[in-house]
Amino acid sequence: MFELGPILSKAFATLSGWVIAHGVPAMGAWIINKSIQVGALVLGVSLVPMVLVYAERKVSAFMQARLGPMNVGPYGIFQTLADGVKLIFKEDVIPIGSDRILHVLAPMVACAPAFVCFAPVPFGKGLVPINLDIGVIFIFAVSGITTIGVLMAGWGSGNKFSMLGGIRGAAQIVSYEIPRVLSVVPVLMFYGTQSLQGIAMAQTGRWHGFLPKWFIFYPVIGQIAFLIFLIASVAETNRVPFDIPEAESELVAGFHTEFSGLKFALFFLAEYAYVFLSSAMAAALFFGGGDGFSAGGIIPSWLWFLGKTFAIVFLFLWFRWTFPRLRVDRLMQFCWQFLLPWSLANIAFAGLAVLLRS
Amino acid sequence: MIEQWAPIVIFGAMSALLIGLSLVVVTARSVFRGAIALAAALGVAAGLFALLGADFVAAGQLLIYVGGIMIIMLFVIMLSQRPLAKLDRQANDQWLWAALFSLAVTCGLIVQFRAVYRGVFFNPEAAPTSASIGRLLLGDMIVPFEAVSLVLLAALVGAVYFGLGKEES
Amino acid sequence: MTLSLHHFLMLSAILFGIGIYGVLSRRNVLGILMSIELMFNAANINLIAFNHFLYPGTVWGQGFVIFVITLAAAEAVVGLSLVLAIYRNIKSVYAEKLNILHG
Amino acid sequence: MANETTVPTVAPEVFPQVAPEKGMFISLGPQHPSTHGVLRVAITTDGEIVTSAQPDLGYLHRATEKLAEKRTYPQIIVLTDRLDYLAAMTNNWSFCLAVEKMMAVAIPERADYLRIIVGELQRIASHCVFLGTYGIDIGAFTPFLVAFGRERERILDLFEEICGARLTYNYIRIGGVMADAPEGWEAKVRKFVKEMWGHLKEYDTLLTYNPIFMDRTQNIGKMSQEMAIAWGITGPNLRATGFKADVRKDDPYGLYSKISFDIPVGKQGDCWDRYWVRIQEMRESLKIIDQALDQMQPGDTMGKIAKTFRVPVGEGYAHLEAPRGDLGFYIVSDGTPSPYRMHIRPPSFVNLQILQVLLKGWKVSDVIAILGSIDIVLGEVDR
Repeated sequence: MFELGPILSKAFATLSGWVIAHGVPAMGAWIINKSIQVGALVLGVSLVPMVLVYAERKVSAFMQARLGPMNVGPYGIFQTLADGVKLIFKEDVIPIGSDRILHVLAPMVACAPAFVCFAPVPFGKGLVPINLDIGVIFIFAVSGITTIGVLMAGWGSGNKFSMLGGIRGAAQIVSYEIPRVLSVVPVLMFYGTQSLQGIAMAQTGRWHGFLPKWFIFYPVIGQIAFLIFLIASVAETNRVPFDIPEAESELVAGFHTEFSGLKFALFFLAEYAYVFLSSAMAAALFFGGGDGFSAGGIIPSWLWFLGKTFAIVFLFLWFRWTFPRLRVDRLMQFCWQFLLPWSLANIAFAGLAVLLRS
Repeated sequence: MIEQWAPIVIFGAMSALLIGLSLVVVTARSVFRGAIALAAALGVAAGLFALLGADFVAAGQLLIYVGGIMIIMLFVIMLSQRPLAKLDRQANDQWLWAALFSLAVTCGLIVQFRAVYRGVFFNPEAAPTSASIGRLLLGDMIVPFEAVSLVLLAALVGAVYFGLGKEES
Repeated sequence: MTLSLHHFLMLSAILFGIGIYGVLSRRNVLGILMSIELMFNAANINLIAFNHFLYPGTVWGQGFVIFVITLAAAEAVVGLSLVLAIYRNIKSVYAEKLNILHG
Repeated sequence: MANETTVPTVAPEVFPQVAPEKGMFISLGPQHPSTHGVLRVAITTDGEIVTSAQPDLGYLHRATEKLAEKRTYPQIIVLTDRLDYLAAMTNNWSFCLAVEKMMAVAIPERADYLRIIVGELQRIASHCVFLGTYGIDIGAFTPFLVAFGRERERILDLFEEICGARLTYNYIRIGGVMADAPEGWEAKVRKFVKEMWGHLKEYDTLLTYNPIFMDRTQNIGKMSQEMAIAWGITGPNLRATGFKADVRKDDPYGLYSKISFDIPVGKQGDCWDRYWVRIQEMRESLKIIDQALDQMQPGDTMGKIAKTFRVPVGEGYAHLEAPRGDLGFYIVSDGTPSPYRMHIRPPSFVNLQILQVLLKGWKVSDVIAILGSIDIVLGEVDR
């Protein structure tokens, strides 16, 4: 009933009609429409990390027998806003020995892809910014650019330890990207398309009555694929138990130590945007995106999608406050000798299943 | 619905950016900056592929070139940079001859291309290509597809062999 | 003045020229490797342009580009590990230093 | 990192060995988040592997032993609080034991039981600190807040009730204890002990048997029995190697002989065993506190000693099982109200020496794990 998708598209149609009626060429109306949509997306993606930071502090507080931020606004909800404002006004320090241009560019290169990646994500019925036919590969390709931002940050801050942190971070992101991409392949094999909207739509319906036809409920392939994707995504976003690059007690300096003020906020924004992106992808690929239990029921599809995404985000937060940190070589060994073989085996199972099914 | 002048404007902007970035790659004082410019150039090239309707290849280029090769190249640059190497000049002494030679090659090519392929026009409707590329790779191009996997294997073994170096192996 | 094939070909010709200049004039072996990547890219632009303008329906050009990208990746990996091995022995990546083979 | 750096010319006499020909020189500390205080370890590494480690001490030296020569015996108790600032009770107790041994003073039974209860509570609090900081070294943040916030705070509240202080208690005096426990205090201790059993189970799931934690600590920093004994290691680090040695059993002081408890012993002497031994010791301390509370009868808490008492001429030494090992006090008295010489045998100072041998050959990230598992406190190292 509260489906936002159709309502919004009707609104945009009337808007462009009204604008064309006032003598603006069709191209102009199309540009206005698109710029509003892009503006809304960018605003949403920059607000989501604020919510996630607040959620992380609250969740970690309750796990550690304390209350978390309480006094900036009721239950501390404006705490992250206050942090953001504080970071903006902090002094912007550029170390002397560092390469100025790279130092300034690094946070932008690390943060911009996070926004672009949200283009093909299906927030609900009809709420897809752009229904790209190559949605999945597009997200992995664009999120690869952040690794270059990490390396620029490591090299741009001029000191030995952050360079070491930068190399470790990039090595980790690159090596965990492979199992992450391979773990999504079974989903593509089953549903034949790469557009996230198409995959989400294909997962509607029920299996003999009660079980929703989500990919995670496929007997063996679904669970393995989801687990590998989840683990690899945690490693991609450099979060515990894979947060070697910012390991305080070892290197004392991660790759973003020399960054202060707004630049550090951008790195922070990128990390949480990628956590949200990975959860949104997991929700769309494995939990049937906007499809609700009682399809077409009261709860609109975009609310279902956000609910599933935040459930998976809670997993990310939960990992952070209960797991210790893996050692670097064990981390690499885990990726190459455990995750990769299993994702390849999973593709083989999926191939077999597709063969038997058709 | 998109007017006729839109593609030419986008193409003009992208090609200017591409040429600018590649000049930076070739003349940058610090190799690291050159590498970052190359990564940006490859990104713009991916944009050009998308403009020409090759969406799968554009994503592939970003994934493999920018996400893979450039990262390894940056690793090697960081590992092999001596602390005070920032100051040495990057161009060797026969750069003038190189400039003349490459100018000659470019002008020859441009003259050649202008004469022959003048009149073919651009059609913007882009159909999704990943399905047809998949069929192509596993259909007609199956032999090169398998051969390339052998080449990749050889490259992997070679890289590991050289990477290990004498002492550690 | 609409966008047509020769615009793309001129662009790739310029890129190819810059690549050649880079290969011939860079002192650092890594710089040479990067210029080779530029030349690969110029070729890719040509392939995609031909495929789009002359054979709109098929995807042969794009298939070819995928092979070019894969081979460029293989070549870059081997080249880089060679550079690292050289750096480990003679502590320099400058092309003119690599003359230990001469008689 | 192939760029070689030479050792900066820093106090050459402190680093006698020649600069490392290959590899990097890392100075870990004194402002390093995981050296638990102001310890500096000069580490030379070849790539990721440590080739040599040289602890550099003295950043927290306060000349406690010289100060003691100018103060009367009761005034020295205040100094002993600041030695192992995480276990001030056992410091006071050890000093008082030495003086009482020289003066041959009889301690009322209730005071001795109070000393045992307070001593064991202090051991649990100190091990909680170890638990929290070691969790952070390995990367788990939650145990730190839970161990500090929930456990240690409760114990400090109990101490605050009985002696008014939370860190430097000055509670145990020569001849007995400062004051009797306020009524209701014993009930609170029993309640704490009962709840603590449940909390300790939580640590098993949170850290002890957590696969990543075990992977980071098992077979890391292995210490053989001969090596431990040769380097004079005492306390949980020694027991982790499988050698059963506890002052409370070997040379019983106070009323420990009346209390039955066993000594947890590890198998391999690696980081995990050192951690495991401390968790089991906490369980044993809970048993001891329960038994002491049951056996304790009301009575006076201060023995008969003159106001400005004289310690007979001569020397005396007494030691007890502090949370970090065998803490001893050696006193030489010349009959005057203040000692002629007082020397402290702190366990952390001795346990620290093995770092030179133990850290060799491990990775840099293991160095942090091994250093944390030895659990040293700089207050008693530098005195």
